[in-house]
Amino acid sequence: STDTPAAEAPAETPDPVEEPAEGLSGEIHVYTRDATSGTREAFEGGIGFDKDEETLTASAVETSGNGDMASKVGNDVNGIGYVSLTTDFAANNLKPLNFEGVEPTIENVLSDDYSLKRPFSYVTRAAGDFESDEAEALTRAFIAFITESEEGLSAVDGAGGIVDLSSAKPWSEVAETVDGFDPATDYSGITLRTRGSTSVDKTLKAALEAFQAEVAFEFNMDHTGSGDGFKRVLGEEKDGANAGDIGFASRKFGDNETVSDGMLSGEYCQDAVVVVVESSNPLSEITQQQIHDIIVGQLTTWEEL
Amino acid sequence: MKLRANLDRRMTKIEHRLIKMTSLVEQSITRCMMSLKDNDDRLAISVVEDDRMIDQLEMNIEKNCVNVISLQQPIASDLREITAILKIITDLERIGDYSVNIAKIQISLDKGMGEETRYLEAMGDTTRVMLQKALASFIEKDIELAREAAKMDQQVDDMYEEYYHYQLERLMRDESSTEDLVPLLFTGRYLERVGDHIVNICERIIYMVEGINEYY
Amino acid sequence: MKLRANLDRRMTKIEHRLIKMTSLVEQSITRCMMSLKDNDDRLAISVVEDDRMIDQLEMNIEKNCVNVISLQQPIASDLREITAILKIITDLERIGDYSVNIAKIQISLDKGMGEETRYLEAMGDTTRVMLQKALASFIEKDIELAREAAKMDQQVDDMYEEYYHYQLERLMRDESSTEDLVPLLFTGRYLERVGDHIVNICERIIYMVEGINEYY
Amino acid sequence: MDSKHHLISEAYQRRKKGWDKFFKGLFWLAGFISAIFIILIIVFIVRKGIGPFLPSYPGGAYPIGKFLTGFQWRQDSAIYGVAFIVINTIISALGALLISFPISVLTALFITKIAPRSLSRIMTTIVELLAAIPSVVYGVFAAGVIVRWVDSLAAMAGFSTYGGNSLLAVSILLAIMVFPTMTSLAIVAINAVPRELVEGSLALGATTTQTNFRVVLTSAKSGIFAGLILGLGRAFGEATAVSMVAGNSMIGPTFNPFNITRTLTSTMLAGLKETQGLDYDIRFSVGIILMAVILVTNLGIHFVKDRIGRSMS
Amino acid sequence: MTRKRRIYDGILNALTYLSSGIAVIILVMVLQFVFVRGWSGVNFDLLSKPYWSGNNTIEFPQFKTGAFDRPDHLGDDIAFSEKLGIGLSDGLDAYKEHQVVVEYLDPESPLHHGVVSTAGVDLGKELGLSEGSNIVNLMLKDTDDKIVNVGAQRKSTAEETVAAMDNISEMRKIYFKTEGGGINGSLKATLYLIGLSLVIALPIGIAAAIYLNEYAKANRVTNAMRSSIELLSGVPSIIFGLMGVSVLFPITQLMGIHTVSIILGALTMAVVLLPLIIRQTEESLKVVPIDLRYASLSLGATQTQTIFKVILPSALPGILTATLLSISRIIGESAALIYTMGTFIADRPRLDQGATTLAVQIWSLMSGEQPNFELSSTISIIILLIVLALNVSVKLISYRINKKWSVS
Amino acid sequence: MKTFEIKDLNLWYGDFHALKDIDMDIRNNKVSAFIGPSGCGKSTFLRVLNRMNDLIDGTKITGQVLFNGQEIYAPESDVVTLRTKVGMVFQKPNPFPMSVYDNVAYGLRVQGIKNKAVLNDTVEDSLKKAALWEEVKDRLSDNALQLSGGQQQRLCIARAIALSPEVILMDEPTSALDPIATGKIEELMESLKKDYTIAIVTLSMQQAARISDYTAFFLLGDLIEMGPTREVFHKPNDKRTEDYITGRFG
Amino acid sequence: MKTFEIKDLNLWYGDFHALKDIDMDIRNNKVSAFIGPSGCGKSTFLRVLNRMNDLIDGTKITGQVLFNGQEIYAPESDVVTLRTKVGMVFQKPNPFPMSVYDNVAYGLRVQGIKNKAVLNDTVEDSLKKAALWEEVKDRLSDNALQLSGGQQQRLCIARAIALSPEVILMDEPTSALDPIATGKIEELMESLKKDYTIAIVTLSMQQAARISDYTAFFLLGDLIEMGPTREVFHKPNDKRTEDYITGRFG
Ligand SMILES: Nc1ncnc2c1ncn2[C@@H]1O[C@H](COP(=O)(O)OP(=O)(O)OP(=O)(O)O)[C@@H](O)[C@H]1O
Ligand SMILES: Nc1ncnc2c1ncn2[C@@H]1O[C@H](COP(=O)(O)OP(=O)(O)OP(=O)(O)O)[C@@H](O)[C@H]1O
Ligand SMILES: [Mg+2]
Ligand SMILES: [Mg+2]
Ligand SMILES: O=P([O-])([O-])[O-]
Repeated sequence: STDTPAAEAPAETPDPVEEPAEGLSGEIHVYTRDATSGTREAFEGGIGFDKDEETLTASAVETSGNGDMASKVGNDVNGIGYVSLTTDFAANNLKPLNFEGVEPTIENVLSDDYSLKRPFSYVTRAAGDFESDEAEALTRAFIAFITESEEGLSAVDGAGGIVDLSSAKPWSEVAETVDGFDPATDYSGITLRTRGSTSVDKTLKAALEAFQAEVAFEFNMDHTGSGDGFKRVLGEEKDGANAGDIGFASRKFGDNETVSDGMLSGEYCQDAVVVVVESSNPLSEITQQQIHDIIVGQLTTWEEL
Repeated sequence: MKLRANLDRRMTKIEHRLIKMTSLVEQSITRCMMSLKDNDDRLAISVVEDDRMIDQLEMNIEKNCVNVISLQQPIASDLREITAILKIITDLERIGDYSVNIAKIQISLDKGMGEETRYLEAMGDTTRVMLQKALASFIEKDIELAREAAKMDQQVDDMYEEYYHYQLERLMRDESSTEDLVPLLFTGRYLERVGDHIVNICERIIYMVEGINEYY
Repeated sequence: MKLRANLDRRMTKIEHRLIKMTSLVEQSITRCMMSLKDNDDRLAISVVEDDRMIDQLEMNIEKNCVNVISLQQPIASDLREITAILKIITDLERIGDYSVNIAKIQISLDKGMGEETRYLEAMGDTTRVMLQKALASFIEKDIELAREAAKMDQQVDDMYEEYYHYQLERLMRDESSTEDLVPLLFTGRYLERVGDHIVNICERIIYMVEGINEYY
Repeated sequence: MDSKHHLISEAYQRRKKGWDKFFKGLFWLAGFISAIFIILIIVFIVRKGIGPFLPSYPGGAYPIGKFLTGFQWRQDSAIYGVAFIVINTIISALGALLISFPISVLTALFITKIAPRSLSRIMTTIVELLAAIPSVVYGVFAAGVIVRWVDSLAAMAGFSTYGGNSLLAVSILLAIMVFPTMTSLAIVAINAVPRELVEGSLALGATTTQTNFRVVLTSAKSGIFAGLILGLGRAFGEATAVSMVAGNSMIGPTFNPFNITRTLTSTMLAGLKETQGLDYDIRFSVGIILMAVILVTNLGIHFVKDRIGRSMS
Repeated sequence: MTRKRRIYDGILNALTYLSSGIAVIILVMVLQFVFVRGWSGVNFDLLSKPYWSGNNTIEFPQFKTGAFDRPDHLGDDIAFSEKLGIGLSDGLDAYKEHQVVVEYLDPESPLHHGVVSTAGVDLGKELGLSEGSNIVNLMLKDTDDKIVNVGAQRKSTAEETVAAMDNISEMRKIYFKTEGGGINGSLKATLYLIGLSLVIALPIGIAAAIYLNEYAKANRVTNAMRSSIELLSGVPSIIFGLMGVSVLFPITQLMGIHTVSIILGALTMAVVLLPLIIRQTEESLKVVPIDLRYASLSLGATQTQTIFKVILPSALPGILTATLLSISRIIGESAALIYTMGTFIADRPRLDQGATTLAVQIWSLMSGEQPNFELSSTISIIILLIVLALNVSVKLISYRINKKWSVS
Repeated sequence: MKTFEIKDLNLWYGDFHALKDIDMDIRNNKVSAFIGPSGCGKSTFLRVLNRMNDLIDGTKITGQVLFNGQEIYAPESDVVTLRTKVGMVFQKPNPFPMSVYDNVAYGLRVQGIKNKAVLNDTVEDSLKKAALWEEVKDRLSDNALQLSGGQQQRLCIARAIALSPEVILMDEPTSALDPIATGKIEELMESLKKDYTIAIVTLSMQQAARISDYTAFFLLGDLIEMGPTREVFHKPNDKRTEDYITGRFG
Repeated sequence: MKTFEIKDLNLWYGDFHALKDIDMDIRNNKVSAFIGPSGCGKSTFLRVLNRMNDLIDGTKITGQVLFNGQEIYAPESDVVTLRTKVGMVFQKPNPFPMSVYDNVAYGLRVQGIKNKAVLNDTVEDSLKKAALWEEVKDRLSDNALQLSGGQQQRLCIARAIALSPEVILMDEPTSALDPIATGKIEELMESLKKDYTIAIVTLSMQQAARISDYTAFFLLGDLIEMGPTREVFHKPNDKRTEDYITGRFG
């Protein structure tokens, strides 16, 4: 072949060949996340998919992360998938669909109009189980930073997280309330290790960086999925090679995840899960029933939609 | 490594020529003795003339032997055979020469042999037998035959001794013509020498087969 | 490839022995002629006895030559020299034998030579000169000398012819004793043969140097 | 004879022998360490990989029969059937070789025998460069370019693809990735063909091309097959790049080249998300299967090679 | 030669040309792919720049606005604040997130004279805004005494930010990020990994090769050893990754390292490299003629002397090749390292902590939230350049060695 | 009578003048041996005769090489055809890694001959001529590399014979063989010269002496002398030849 | 008089009986040549003499090998020392890829001799004995591999000589060399036998004939006969020897 698609970035330029006319036809390609994904759990919960009764369509493509999902769906005219609201739709050639007639926006999420949402939860190691007291204090301080401080909340907000900024206080005030944290201490040798959900990546990174602007320290983000959030902090793997100080999940922690053992736990923001299709897809709306049927494999072609 | 086929071919050729040469020499002796006996000058002349063939054969065989040595690098039995042959042909050639000498004597004789016939004939016969045995021993690589032949030389020597004195006596008695007696004396001497040369040949054959020198 | 050092060493040894043998043979001739002239039986006996040395040298040289052929695989000039030597030594040995024969004749003679001295001495001297020239030509690889020597044989032959008739006449005249005349006749014959053998030697030397056969 | 033996000291001799023993031990130890790893790997992976099938496994044993013969891989429903993955893996690897093998061999032939020297040097460098490109780069390339080719191809053929993520994309990717390996081994093998053989053929009135195809390739076949085996190994074992375009289907086997697929390695890499539990341990089981597949196919190729070798001779 | 033969030959030849052509096309496409996306990013800074931006907050104890003229050379897309003497533009960071980039800062600008307000050792030190930085959040009081926050975090454009600046009455603080997106850390980590892996693998590998080639008797134990090592070379790297975290991690734990680390990566890579080094070394040991060994032994040398004095020097080119091949292998490896060194890009890699090599950084970038083709491609180009340099140096060195010690 | 007539041949490898003004005739159904010290150009000369030197870059040739009266270096001359008429056997036995049968059939097959009967006949015939038939007739489908060195070399000769060449060139054909195998090859050559013209390069003077009819002595690219082997080994015309063959050289 | 006395020697490679009941004496300051067809055990026997076969797995030896009256296979016998006294030269010239000087000095150095003067003297002396000094005295620091094949082989001999061995074993030392280089080596051997006992394996009967004082003929692991070379080549005692040397074999 002599035409050079190599020259084109898939993420930037939609394939001109596949100009879908009115009423896309053909098979629907379902993209999903791996079984431990918090996004998947939130999504499946939100569309009324009963994990114990129903099974996902066998022809679904399993993607390895939020980014992978975004880029894959963005490359497949027939694809349908779901991503975090924080995702850059345009860059990935994606079109977010209105769910049950509601547009996925921060406002709609905050106002509870948009129902396909989930919290970003965190849990820290148990008190006294940190590598050092400084690490423990720093962890407290960071949690305070992203949950209470104006700086932290706006960083999360800036990165697409849905937060309520109204009750935020300046970091300088918040800092004083944190147990054991002393701004005069040198934390620059401490590494804060965050683990768990990949969906929190973006908001968390913004928050960590913003926190670095307030307190000099190091961080290490090794995120593989919500399932690991608890495990690597309080679970079996808490002393393993990938142990962390704070674990995150893009959902509520489950019953078997005893977050009460942790020093701190809670939620730092909300996120919406957005059903997406490739940008040239004429579809712009989807109902819970439709997406449910697609997911379980009852609806397999666009024509049927 | 020898190129056997080639070497064998050349060796066989040489052997055949040697056998041919030997029988030519034997014929030479027979014929010169016969010419002497029958006072047959024409036969004697043929002996002299045929000696050219013997000489050429000698040269030919010698050349072939040298070629084999230089081109085939024979060793062990092959080399022994070649060197033996190289020597044998000189002896054969000498025997041929003696036949010629005898034939020439016959030609120079005014009349045929007289009394000496029995001596010379006996000597001639003995040497012929010796030569035949030597030839057979060469062909058969049978050193016993060679030894027998070599031992027969004693008879020839004895006969010559006898003949010499007999002839000397005749000379002294001045029987018949001295011109004839002296050549005939030489004839005896020649035959004796022929015997010696055949002994040489036998020694060579023994050496060729056994790798050791025996002297008779 | 030849192992030159070794081959050269062995060749030189052979050459030295050959020279030694030649001078022994020359001595033999000289001494037998002298013994004849001086009627010196003791000298003659020494000639007969010393012939053993010549014979042994011949065997030794021959063995050495065969060894060189089998162990050093000589070719070209080396091989020509070896084969030439192999032939030369038979001739030398024969010359030695003739000297012995002459010496034996001297011993057998009742009294010394008579008139024939001039003939025989001349012949003896000529053959000695021939042999000396032949030796020189071998040492110098000078074929002109060899040719000269070979040509001198004609003189010997002529002298013999003359001598033969002279002696035959004496025999017929029944001068002195036949017992002595006949052996002395043989002596002439022997010297003539010595000349022939020297011619052979010269031919070999020419062959050795030139690689071609010339016949005289 | 002036002997040097008096200069040789006894003490030195003893010391020399002492060192000899010491180093021998050291070398042995290194050999032992190197050899023991495979055993460690096997023991550990087998131990971990067998674990899920043992009754003692926390949460109950996973039926090994189902694992080995299953045609579904669904973490969400805890169904782990590896049979179709094995088939898919083999199909994709063989597909890769089908594309790559002839091209590699012909390229190697071109480089060694046909191209002028300067061009052949350039080509060699190109092959070496291709060999040195990290697999992630190929992955990036595949995710960016190959998928689009496949997609267009599928469109022409009237199929729709998952954005090009497909069996075919995996095969093409692997074909590209094994190409330099196989080519350079083929080059080595062809270069090792004695010059005498080439001259022998030319001297019999064969043309250069006949010589190349009839003698050079035949003589180099064992080296070429070694390259094939190595390439196959790489095709089976490649993980990061493959997982970028495989699509990780949950069922199979897939025979449609435009359909998504799942390979053993992509399965293992997908398990990266996990650090504990059945999902984690089962990738050791997949690891065992992967090793077994590699082993069996190697043996298979050896067998085929022997057969070909014999029928050729 | 018949016509038929000629045509047939021609077809076969054409096939080889075609195949080679395909190889060239593939390389060209791969190169084009990475170059088109990555070439613009290639520069020396990249090698020295960290991946993560520095995050700083500065305050301005004595703050005075001034009056600055917009310099002529500033492009139209740059907004200029006449009060603060700063030119800003809109940009994208390594994650394709919006940035407000400082393009120009007047030498006299008051923004040069800030002090660090980040808690830590640098607290209170002088630090000014610098060109290339990204203003994440700028807090100021406007002329209405209202607190205003502008900057990238607030999704303000450069235009909006400048507007706020020009309306300033009091500067509170600026949170800015220095430039990031570099590969300095990964480059260092790669070098550390190469060094450490080789330090571990080369001696063991060479010694093992010596054992197998020089000492091992042909018995079952040796055969087992040999096939073990042979087998090891057929193990896919992903399995090595598993092995690393399961078999070797306990070893690093003994050293007091409880996370994935460069050491763990190096140990794993050492195992990966062992068969390669052993094979390559053995290859070059085999080429050393057996006669040389005999010669040495027959001169009364011990085997050890023979090995060190004769065999190893002769095998040196092969060992060098093994080393360079190993380096290439390390540079290209990803699967095994993802498991053993993690995927977190560390700017100041330490042996006892996780880090990414260049290849893993690509993987990390590609499998992150937003695949970053550009930076990945740039890193790919750099990897290719390194590989090319290695390739050339191997050739040069072996050419040199061959020229000097050619055994023919 | 003359299979090859070489006139005023010069050959350069780049700047190196490897063959100088060679004039030589190679006679029909004779064995011609080329001797001389290492590097004197024997092999080069041999390879001139079937244009094997064409394969080496930078070779330049001037002069005439007539094969049956035809100039083989003429532009219209077809090298492939030439090589079917001028067979070659090399120093190291170089059978192809195929079956014995395929080795012998190779030359015919590349000529496009596929007829099974013809192939079978030729293979048998060639192997017989190469004195190998008895030893391999039950192993025709074995890999040729399983044969012993001497057998391999005879196979290579059979392979050359299969094309019914007029000339067989041999470059040190026995130098890799032991004395017994050498003996067999020499005998084979002896028997082949009935039907073929043979030119052989050999380092062993003895071998040249044993097997050849004509011997040519080369020195530093010059043809010093050529003549009947008997004469060359008996009484060479040139001092240098004499020195070389008697080991006085160097 | 006898450097080596070998009594009832048997050697097995695994199950293969390579040397059978060998009795042999190797005499002082003589050249003993071992001849026989390929695979008859010549090299094996040679390597028995400096225990080079120790290096081969699965070799079993019975019988006695006395070197100057000492059993070399006795447990207390020191093989390293033995090898300094019994030097060896191989078929292919195998200089170490080091300088000429280092090659010759190697043997001494591995014995721990570092004295520069001693080394210098020995190097010069050995090279002189090996008839190489004149050719290399200005190139002592050149790589030995730059020497010609014949020079390399002489260098290997010099290297062996440097240790002042009593015996020099040579396994086909000229089979990789051209005739001229061979001639030089043979002459060297000739001159060395004054000082050393030499045992040589050769495939060339002519060579054995030319250079050796004693010749031993091996066949299938048996020592068929050993005797003065002259006799062996003139009139071998055994028919098999005769057949072999005259080419009637096989
Ligand atoms: N391809 C080549 N390029 C340059 N020079 C060459 C080439 N082939 C041979 N020569 C040189 O040409 C000369 C003759 O070489 P050739 O191979 O013909 O020698 P030879 O007589 O066959 O020697 P040998 O007995 O060693 O085989 C030698 O000096 C050699 O170095
Ligand atoms: N390491 C070994 N293992 C098994 N058999 C061996 C070994 N080395 C040699 N042999 C066998 O022992 C026999 C004698 O071998 P050796 O090398 O001594 O023969 P040779 O007479 O030197 O032959 P050549 O002339 O070919 O060098 C041969 O049959 C050979 O196959
Ligand atoms: Mg040659
Ligand atoms: Mg041997
Ligand atoms: O879907 P996640 O678990 O990666 O947030």
